[in-house]
Amino acid sequence: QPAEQYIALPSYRVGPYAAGGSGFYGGIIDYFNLVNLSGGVNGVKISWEECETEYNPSRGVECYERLKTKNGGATLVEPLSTGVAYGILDRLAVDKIPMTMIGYGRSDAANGKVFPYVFPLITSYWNQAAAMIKYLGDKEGGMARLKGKKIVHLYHDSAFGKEPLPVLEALSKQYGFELIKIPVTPPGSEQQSQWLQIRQAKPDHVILWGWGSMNAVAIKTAQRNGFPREKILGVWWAGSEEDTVPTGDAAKGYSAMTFNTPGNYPVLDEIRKKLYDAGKGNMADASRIGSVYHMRGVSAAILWVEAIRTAQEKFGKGKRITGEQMRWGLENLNVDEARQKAIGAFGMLPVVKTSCDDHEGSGAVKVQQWDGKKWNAVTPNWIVGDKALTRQLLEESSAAYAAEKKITPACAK
Amino acid sequence: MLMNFFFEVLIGGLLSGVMYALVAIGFVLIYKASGVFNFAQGAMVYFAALTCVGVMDKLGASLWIALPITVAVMILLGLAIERVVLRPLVNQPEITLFMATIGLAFFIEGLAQLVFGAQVRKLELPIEDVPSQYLMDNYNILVSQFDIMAAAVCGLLVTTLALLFSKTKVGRALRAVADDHQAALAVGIPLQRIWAVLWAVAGLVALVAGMLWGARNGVQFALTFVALKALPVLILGGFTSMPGAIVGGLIIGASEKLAEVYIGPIVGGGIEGWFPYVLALLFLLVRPEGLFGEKIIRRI
Amino acid sequence: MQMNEPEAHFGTTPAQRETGPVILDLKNISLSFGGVKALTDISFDVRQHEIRAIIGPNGAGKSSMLNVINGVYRPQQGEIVYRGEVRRNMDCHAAAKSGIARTFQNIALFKGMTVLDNIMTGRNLKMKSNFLMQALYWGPARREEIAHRIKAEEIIDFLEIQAIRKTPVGRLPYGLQKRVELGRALAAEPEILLLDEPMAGMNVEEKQDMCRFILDVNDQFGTTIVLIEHDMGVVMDISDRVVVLDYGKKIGDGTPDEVRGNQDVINAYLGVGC
Amino acid sequence: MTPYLSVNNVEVIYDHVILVLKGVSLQVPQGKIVALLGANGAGKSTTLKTISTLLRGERGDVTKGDVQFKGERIDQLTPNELVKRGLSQVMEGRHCFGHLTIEENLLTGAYTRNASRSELKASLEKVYHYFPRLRERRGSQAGYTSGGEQQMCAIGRALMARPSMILLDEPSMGIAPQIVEEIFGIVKDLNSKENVSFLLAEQNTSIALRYADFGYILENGRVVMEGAAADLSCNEDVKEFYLGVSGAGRKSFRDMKFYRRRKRWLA
Amino acid sequence: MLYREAGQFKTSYQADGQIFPILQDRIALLALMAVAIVAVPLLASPYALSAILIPFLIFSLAAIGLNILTGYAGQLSLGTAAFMAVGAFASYNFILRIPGLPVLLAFVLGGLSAALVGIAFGLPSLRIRGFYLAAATLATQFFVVWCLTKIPYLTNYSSSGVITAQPIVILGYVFDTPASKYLLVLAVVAVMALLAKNMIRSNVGRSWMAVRDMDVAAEVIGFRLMRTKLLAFAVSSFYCGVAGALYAYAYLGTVEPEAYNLDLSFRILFMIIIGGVGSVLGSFLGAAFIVLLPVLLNIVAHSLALPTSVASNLELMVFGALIIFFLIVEPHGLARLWQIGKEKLRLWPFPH
Ligand SMILES: Nc1ncnc2c1ncn2[C@@H]1O[C@H](COP(=O)(O)OP(=O)(O)OP(=O)(O)O)[C@@H](O)[C@H]1O
Ligand SMILES: Nc1ncnc2c1ncn2[C@@H]1O[C@H](COP(=O)(O)OP(=O)(O)OP(=O)(O)O)[C@@H](O)[C@H]1O
Ligand SMILES: [Mg+2]
Ligand SMILES: [Mg+2]
Repeated sequence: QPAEQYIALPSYRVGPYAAGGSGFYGGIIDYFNLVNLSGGVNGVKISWEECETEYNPSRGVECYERLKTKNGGATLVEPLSTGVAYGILDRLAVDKIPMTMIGYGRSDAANGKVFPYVFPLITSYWNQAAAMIKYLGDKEGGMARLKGKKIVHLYHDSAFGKEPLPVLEALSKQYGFELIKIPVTPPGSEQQSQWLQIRQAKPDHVILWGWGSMNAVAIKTAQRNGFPREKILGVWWAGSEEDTVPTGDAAKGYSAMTFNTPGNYPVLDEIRKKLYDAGKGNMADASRIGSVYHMRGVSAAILWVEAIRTAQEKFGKGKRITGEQMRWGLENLNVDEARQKAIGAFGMLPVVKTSCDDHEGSGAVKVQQWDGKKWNAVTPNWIVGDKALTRQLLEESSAAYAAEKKITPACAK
Repeated sequence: MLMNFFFEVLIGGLLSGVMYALVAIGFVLIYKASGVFNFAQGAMVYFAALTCVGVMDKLGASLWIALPITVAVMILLGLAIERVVLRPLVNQPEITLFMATIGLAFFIEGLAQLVFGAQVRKLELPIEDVPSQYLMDNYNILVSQFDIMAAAVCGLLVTTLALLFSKTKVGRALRAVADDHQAALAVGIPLQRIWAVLWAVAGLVALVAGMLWGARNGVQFALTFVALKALPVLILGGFTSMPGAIVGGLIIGASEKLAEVYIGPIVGGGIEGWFPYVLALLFLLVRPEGLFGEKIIRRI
Repeated sequence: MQMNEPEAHFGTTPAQRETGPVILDLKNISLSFGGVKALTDISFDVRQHEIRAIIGPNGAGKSSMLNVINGVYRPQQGEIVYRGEVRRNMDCHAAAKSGIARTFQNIALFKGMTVLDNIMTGRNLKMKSNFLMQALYWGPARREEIAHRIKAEEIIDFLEIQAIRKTPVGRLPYGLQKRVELGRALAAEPEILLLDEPMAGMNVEEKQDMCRFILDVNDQFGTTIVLIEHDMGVVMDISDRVVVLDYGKKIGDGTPDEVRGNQDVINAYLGVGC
Repeated sequence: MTPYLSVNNVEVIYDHVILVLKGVSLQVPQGKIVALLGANGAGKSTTLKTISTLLRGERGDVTKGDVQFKGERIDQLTPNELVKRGLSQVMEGRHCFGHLTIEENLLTGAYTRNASRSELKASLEKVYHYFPRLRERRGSQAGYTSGGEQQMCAIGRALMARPSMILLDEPSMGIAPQIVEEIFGIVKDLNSKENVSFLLAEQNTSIALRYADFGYILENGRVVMEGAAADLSCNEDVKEFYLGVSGAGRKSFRDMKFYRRRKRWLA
Repeated sequence: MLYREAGQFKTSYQADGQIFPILQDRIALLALMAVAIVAVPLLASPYALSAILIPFLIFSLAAIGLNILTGYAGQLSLGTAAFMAVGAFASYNFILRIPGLPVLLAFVLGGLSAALVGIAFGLPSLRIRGFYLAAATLATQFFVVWCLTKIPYLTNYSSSGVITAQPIVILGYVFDTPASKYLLVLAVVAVMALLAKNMIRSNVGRSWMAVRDMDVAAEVIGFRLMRTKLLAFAVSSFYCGVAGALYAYAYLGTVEPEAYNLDLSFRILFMIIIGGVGSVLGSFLGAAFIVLLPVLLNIVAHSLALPTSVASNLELMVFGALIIFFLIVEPHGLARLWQIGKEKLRLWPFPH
């Protein structure tokens, strides 16, 4: 029996977020299959098991507990749900299983000294918020021009929506723009009053920090109220086909953040050819290949496979690595441009280079715009916001957490 | 200027209220006629809309072909629900029936996504959701023409159903059923046939709501949540009153928007989630059976 | 509570039974619901230890009268003097506290509870321990519970419903439910017992039993009884005095014999040949 | 002659475990009034509910036997079909529709008839004629009427269906004496003028036997005695236990010395 | 023949008032407790302990709480999760702000805070009933979660709005393994279940049931409606509050207010309806059903090797269908089914 690298996927494919879940996990599994077709990572095949969480924390915990001991023990887990991630956060260090939170979760978890087993890879909410302001400043023709401008932060009224507030507030002080905070009660299926308020305020930009069905409603309501979509900039959870397609033409001109450059890549072609054409694709609908969620899943899988590869280099090529070793692999990732080219995903995601201090590894994002049919990148280069600021926030916040939990911050060996 | 804004909020709220009422009607229909609090109404809204766009997608059919097919599906669904769920549960306590409809909701949600997939879809009706130019030019108020149509549809539905309940023999029988299943059976009301028809009609009401909400927000799972918006409307208007659904919808819609705009900023915003409930509650303290609901008879 | 003990005045006629002073005096009671005048200017009194019957055609206002006495309805006019005190705004809780218990026309038992529990609820006003002690079920709370349980069992024996004490009342046939309801009222050891058609839906033999229970309660504890009943045989046999209502008005008041002879009463209620 | 309604050896179990009817058989010939007598809990109401198939809603099951009406098995039919075939029931405990007015209650009774407005009006008039009290209260919600008024309403509602056979469960309960006489008068009236058959469960034995042609006595879920009404009322046991008259004539309720000391026939 | 009450005569009312009047039941319960305390922690896998048994016990406790309110006092509530949230966040704050506060005491304080909130939101029940009340209790649900996201103090100014439960330390012993947490939860749940059972068989319990079955009559008999209903709200919320604290401390660890959403309220409601409204045993059976069923379905669906999205949707459909199926078979829930089974056993070998 050849060694297998087993990964736990507490996923969700029913319920309100099913659309995103099926794309994301579909992408992950597609890439795994692709890697396995070519013999795995140095001969080690990747195996995985899914378990339906319905996005529900307690079912997620059950899934995690069930999956973690299977097939000789899970060596990585990714729930794509803040609630589930928090539910298993405390268990990770005990079980020695690293968890990635790609693009969500608490931003301060990037501090590997306090959260050794947690990896908010690519970019956290804070860095994204900083990047957004950077982008808006550039658009205005320089950060200084932000002075006196009005920016609305229209947010999902939950922990998720409030997460970027410290960054936005700090930046608003720094650059002198007025920050107007307007919450939307989840699930946000009615936003007339918010958009009337927005119309009334006549802002220069609207940051749409939304999630799920709230996004489509926001765009539609903007249209109903005659607010130009060009002035709306969404968070990456508001920047997928699922958010724009249901709005019809209303989303034309709307832009959103992403950490994947829209487009086609050799790796996607391979997935199309080797998997979907052979009837082995994971998603029901082949036209979703390369969609935002799918690409996000593929990117996640790429990073994990690279982490396995990195760890194997240290702990033994062609051998199954343990969760602890996987942790090390994730902490010493370096997916640079050369590596991306080799994978066939050059430019699809930013360069990711992690360390004990920085479990995020990048913080770079792009802006994409919806043309009525598909997303197109509008920034040729990756944007990085004020990382010094976010770093400072991160230190403070993770220190508070460490104090509360009585953890002595230190890098794992 | 300020006054104008106030009216915009008010009108926007009233029109949102109409959309809530649309969903509330489905609840009232079932409750008034059988005493069942149908938790699956939201799921039915989703199911109807998804079937419609799903049929369009899968068969490449136009809206005008998909619509009759969906109508047929909703009627079949109604018949099936009566046969499988309600018939064996005649004369059971309210809470049991309520629970059964929750089970039903799961089933319908699973079924819909199994058949048509979980992805989000758009639904385009021939009428666009953009501000009516006519009203804009002549009265300088901003009202989407889509909303005007929704209001008309809603008014039509309520009037028809209200007449049905108050003026016809079937309407009377329905109210009798809600009071006492056993006695209704004893006087020979064909409970089963009536329920089948009723659920089929509720399915059609769900279809109307699903089309309008779906066109507005996209056809996606979140459509099942619109039920949450309809609940305060229901308790305010009364579970048993068709006109109550409309009046309740208007009151809830308008006051919720005004509150969010004028009170929200003071307390940190996002009060739309609970404000309608609290408002409805205040009304209930004065009239425990809602504005227009039938008085709860407590006599010994 | 040995109820079958020497039967003091069986065979005595009502006139010979001594009754006490007026315990409950209703003066000019009027009650209406919207347009419906349920009671119009009704006055009568109830003496201690007597069995006072209220009769009248359907919808005459008998049940409403009981509802007024124990505070479920508040009359628009009139006053109630109970044990010498004027009570205008008595709610039903206060009534229960002051020793008025009752049964209902449309049985108002707690359907999901067992017979025993139903009867125990009748004793609730006598229970002193608080819910924390009850939660611990310890010490005084436990002793209290057992003491009351003994009382309840006495009533169960008395009413001969031992076999069903653990049955949920919803499952019992109508007649037994009536009996359980009487038991619940008795459990409160009331001073005045209001009975609303306690014998409806019973056959003669069961009515005989019921009469026996009522008379015994009346004898043994001196409980005053106000009784609504449509069976004239029962009313005439066991009551001391009878009030007759018709359309919310009082049309007769007196001993059974007087009432039987009253022409108004015959016209309105008894019909000829009675 | 096949009986109009016949119940054959029916066994009924509630809630899977409570055996209530232990093989009850009875017949109602066409155009006759049959009384079903018995103590509390004997199973009278259960028998009637078995016939009208209302048992299902109370988690009761007919485990043995069958019921025939006009020569057809009816135990698998729905109550609606029964009413259409002319079999109506007045349930024990009134069961009026509380939120409907008295008149609306009566009108629901005519649901199965495809009656014209004027026919309905005539039927209503007839009920109001029988129960003038209902006419006075026609506009009030049934939930707020007195017990007796509700009882009248329930009976009137069944009459509205113009049945050929009525199952009456304790019609006299809670009704003033002279109305009781009237109700039985109505029964007799319908029976002789319109040839309606009746099966009535009644506690008021004397009046029931006075008006009935035939009687069954039910004890503990079994028929323990049956016979012509006149014969039954002469039977000594029936006299003592159901009519309250023993050898020495009627005793005062006040003078009953003992609690129930009935010997049971079935013992 | 083994399961009979014949021959077991009660010589005192005290004996008859026992929770389990039949000897065999008492023996079975003792055996069950012995297994739960000794065998389970030794033999069960950490998965079974931390992913099945702990949540099962916690949900059972919440279900008992809801059952007190809905099953016994008859006030249908959809705000259970809110009371759980209050319990959790209050416990967190008490421990955080009062150094050295014993954890168990903090749970009690958390429960009491929930009880206070329960009383406040129970006030409308004095006027409103039935589904009107049920819909109105949703106000609790949304309002409490709103407060928790809006008032940073409650989450100790955590930027992401989440709280992290402090370690559970009692008398110097740290409860950090699945087995130790399980035992702690078991102890709390067992004691509280016993207390609930006691309340239910005494006057408070009867007052609740009386109000449930017919509130007007209850008043005429002398129960005070206001006190009875509010007490039911308070006790019920207390139970839910403690369950919520355990949910945070012994199960999830790190929680955001969203973890106590409407979905959770509904799950608890399912538990009591499937298990049996108005039955403590039913609360346990229902919790077991709702916790285990999706897991079983999930495992079955996986073993069938269906595509995951098909499997997930089928799971949901089967779950819904089973709920309906059970309601049709026995509207009074699993507890009643159990009871009927026992009655049949008692009559065995005779069918009736
Ligand atoms: N729904 C039920 N569940 C369980 N047992 C029941 C149910 N309904 C009736 N029973 C039982 O069936 C038996 C017969 O009841 P039934 O109502 O038929 O009696 P009855 O002869 O009509 O009595 P009554 O004169 O008091 O109305 C009783 O012992 C009763 O406890
Ligand atoms: N809560 C109420 N609202 C409206 N009308 C009422 C109410 N209670 C009683 N009534 C009316 O008052 C009148 C008297 O009713 P009540 O119940 O006292 O009659 P009753 O003498 O007990 O008659 P029965 O012998 O039929 O029980 C009836 O016409 C009834 O409809
Ligand atoms: Mg009365
Ligand atoms: Mg009966």
